[in-house]
Amino acid sequence: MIEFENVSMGFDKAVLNNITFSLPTGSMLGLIGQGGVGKSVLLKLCCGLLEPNAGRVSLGREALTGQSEEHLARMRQEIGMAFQNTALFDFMSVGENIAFPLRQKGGLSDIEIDARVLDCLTRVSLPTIANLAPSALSGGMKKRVALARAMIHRPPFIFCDDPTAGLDPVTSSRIFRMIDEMRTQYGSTCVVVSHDTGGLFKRCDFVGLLRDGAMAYFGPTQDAMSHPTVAEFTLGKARTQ
Amino acid sequence: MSAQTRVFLGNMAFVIKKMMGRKKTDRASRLRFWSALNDVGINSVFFIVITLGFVGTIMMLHGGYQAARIIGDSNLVGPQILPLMIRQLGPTLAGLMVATRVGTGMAARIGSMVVTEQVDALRLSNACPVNYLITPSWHAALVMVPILSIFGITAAFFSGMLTAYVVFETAPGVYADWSFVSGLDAVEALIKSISFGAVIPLIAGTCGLSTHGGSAGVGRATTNAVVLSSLAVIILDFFIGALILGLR
Amino acid sequence: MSWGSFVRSADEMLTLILALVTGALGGRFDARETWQQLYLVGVRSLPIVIVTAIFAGGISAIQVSAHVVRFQAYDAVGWGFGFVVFRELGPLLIGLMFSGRVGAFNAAELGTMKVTEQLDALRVLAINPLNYLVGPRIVAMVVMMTALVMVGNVFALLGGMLTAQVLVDVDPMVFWISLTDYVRPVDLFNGLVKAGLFGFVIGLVSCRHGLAVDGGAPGVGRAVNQAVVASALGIFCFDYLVTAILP
Amino acid sequence: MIEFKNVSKAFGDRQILKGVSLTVDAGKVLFVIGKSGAGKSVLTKHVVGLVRPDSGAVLFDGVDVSSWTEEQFYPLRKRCTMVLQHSTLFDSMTIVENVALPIRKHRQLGWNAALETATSYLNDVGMAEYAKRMPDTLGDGLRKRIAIARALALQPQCVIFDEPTTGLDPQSAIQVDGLIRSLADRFSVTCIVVSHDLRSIFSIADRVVMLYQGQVLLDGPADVFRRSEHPVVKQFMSGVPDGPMEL
Repeated sequence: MIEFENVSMGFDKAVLNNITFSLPTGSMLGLIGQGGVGKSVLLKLCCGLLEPNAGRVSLGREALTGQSEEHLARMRQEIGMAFQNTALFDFMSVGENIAFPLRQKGGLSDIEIDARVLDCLTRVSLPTIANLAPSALSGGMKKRVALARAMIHRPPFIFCDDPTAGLDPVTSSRIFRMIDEMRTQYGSTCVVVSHDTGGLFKRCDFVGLLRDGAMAYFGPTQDAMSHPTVAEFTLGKARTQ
Repeated sequence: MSAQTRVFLGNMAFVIKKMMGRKKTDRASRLRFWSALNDVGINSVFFIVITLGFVGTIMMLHGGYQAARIIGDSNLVGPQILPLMIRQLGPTLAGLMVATRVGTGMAARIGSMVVTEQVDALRLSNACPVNYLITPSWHAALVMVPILSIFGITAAFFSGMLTAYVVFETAPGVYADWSFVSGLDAVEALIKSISFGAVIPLIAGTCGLSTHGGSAGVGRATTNAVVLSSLAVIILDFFIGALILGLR
Repeated sequence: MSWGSFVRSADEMLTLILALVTGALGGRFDARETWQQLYLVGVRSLPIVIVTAIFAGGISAIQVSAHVVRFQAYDAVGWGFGFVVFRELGPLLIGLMFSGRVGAFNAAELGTMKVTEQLDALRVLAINPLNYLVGPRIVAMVVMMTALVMVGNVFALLGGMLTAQVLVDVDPMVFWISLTDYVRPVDLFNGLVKAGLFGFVIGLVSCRHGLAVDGGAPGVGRAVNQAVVASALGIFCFDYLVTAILP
Repeated sequence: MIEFKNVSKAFGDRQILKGVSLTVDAGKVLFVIGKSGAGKSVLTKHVVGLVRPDSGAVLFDGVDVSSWTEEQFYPLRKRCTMVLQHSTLFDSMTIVENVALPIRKHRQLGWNAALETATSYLNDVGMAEYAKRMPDTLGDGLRKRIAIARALALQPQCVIFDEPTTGLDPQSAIQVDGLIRSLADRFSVTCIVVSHDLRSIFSIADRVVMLYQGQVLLDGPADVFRRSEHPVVKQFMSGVPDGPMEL
């Protein structure tokens, strides 16, 4: 379960205003909204990379807000995040990148880690690239490696920031399917930010629409399309099928 | 004080606090230290030897021409410039070169990791960015800047000797007259280079971590790193020099 | 730096100089941009140059004083100081700081324009980036570096006099007389020639590294790093040449 | 007007184009589509000389430009310009200065006259109220429209648009589409649009070319694509994950 209680956040000016929602365990939230509306900020609040100015964020039974750095560190072992521009460590090979969260966590032998890395790479259909440098990959491949790194430790909470940005419709739909498969298998609670409403709505259980710093809509996907605010946002963006 | 300065100072306090804190040493952290030693030390040696080599020659040329003009004897120049090389030009210019090469390198690397969210990814994987990215270079610079200064002074010494011999026909034995070099000069050099080694990675790392705003931000951070750390070297040089002069 | 990359960068640098010379001879440098750069370069570096100059003056006074105290030759402080600062340490330290402030900024700015495709945008608008961006910058750096070293000399003198009086009790008048007695105009001139050349090296090197950026934000940082390192090498190299050729 | 003859291009060991032949008709809107990394941008950048072919020829009004020097391309770029993918406004200038730059450089107008002309171009894209703002304070959709105004300030015969609607919210995307269509209809400007936005394709394209595995897979009006039985085209048009299209 992911819970936001009256969360407000801003830097020079307010970005998020009094956001409240709760996402049940094991479900997937598709977060949409215009550029610069604060979707990425919301994701960073979810994994404790930012502290809200007011309100409370909790993951599972534990509050994320107001915790010590040591406690946050422990909680983050239950979080996987695929960043917007992939954030792959460019001084490590692809394989080391994916293994990094496991190594930091400790407790597994090198052989076990290698097996897990290979398994993860196979899931994202890239079984042969463990020894390449991230800079040698295309945009779509990097996105998939970032997914693999986010999921290697089978986290109960998964956050994906625009995993299909700038990709063509076919590659996008493949990436959405990978996310869906993995979170179903691990039973993870998942939040995905995307502009690609068509691909996203096929996979998510809940839809959240951010507008002017507030949650303009939050509810099950099947009701979303009939909701006037969501329909207005996605109007003209529905793909021809 | 501008908001930016406040953020920068806050970050620096955070970096110092993290660096002073207890941390585990394992195989990976030792590896990072070795690679930092390699980066700060081995990769800078060539650069410092070349630049300080030029400095030795330039000093000898200046000194020689002046001495020939005023006293008519350039044989006295060697003993006069040796203490200057040891206590002043060697450590300071080596420090400036480390600020230039290592300082900007660190700021560039860390800054680009910040804007590409790699630092966030480190934090999410439970690795402290300060311990991971700055501490190894800090330790390495503490060890390496004095050693690099020695290399630099040696290079300046020999290039000066060569210049003295070729241009002014001063015998190497006459040039290498250590009678004016005192223990205090060596102490001054050591204090200077250790303090340069301590501040350069600190400033450069903080500049890197304070980066914001894409490619332009990385450029800004790198520029700030070289300006601030060079300035720190010059200011420290002034105060340490004044302190030691008071002791003479 | 490997041998291959050295040859390549030397080759690029020569091509750049050739293109700039043809642009300059054809009067194709953008006048508006040149004025703007002159203003920006001057403003951007004035504070740092003044601070550096004051401390460089102080440092020189301290180091000269250490000798002077030994020989009790207080009337030579001004001479030693003026010679060291005007000919050598002034242009050198100001040059290194100028390279850090303006050269690094310039490499970063051009590099950012390269990775964000703004240079390509200029090209598709049929505007030659060399004449529009690079030429004016190099002109501005040569002119401003020379001007700033003149300003710097004044402040270094102030810093030196003050330090000499406070630390070794040399009267500013004694300082000034020994300075004007022994330091020749040619020493000042020598320093200004160095300054102009340093400005040219910094401008050329920083533009070349800015234009050669590759690979996003990390590339910009790397380019700045390479630009300041190469500028430092260039500065020392020209320092040596001027010292050897103009005694 | 523009013709590609058997154009091949590789970057390192990645062969992007493997012999593309294509003729672009004057005054029409041509879409180049394909999956990410199919070489759409690379192909169009050949026209303005940002990329040179490894083999084959690019003809502009019947003249082979593939071996021209950078200098030779500058006159051509005044006739045929490009709106790059990320808008690439010059971020040190205000909006109106951005648009005024090509006017000042190419139409022998003074700075004030250029600013006036620029404002009229901003009016055409409905952006006059933002004239004094800096580019980084605007959203992607607005930046795209300014980039288009800046390209039009050259009064070109041909404009290449690189992913003009990617990352835009639906409303902005529709406005940009309308701008492109009106260019072709009102001023008979040849428009080449690189895109994978299916909605734009069906609303404004006169003709569509699909690149796949470095070659032209299908060429024709949008309707041909809607009806095509080719499995790869079908998968692309429907955007489903399973199908023959390579990963």
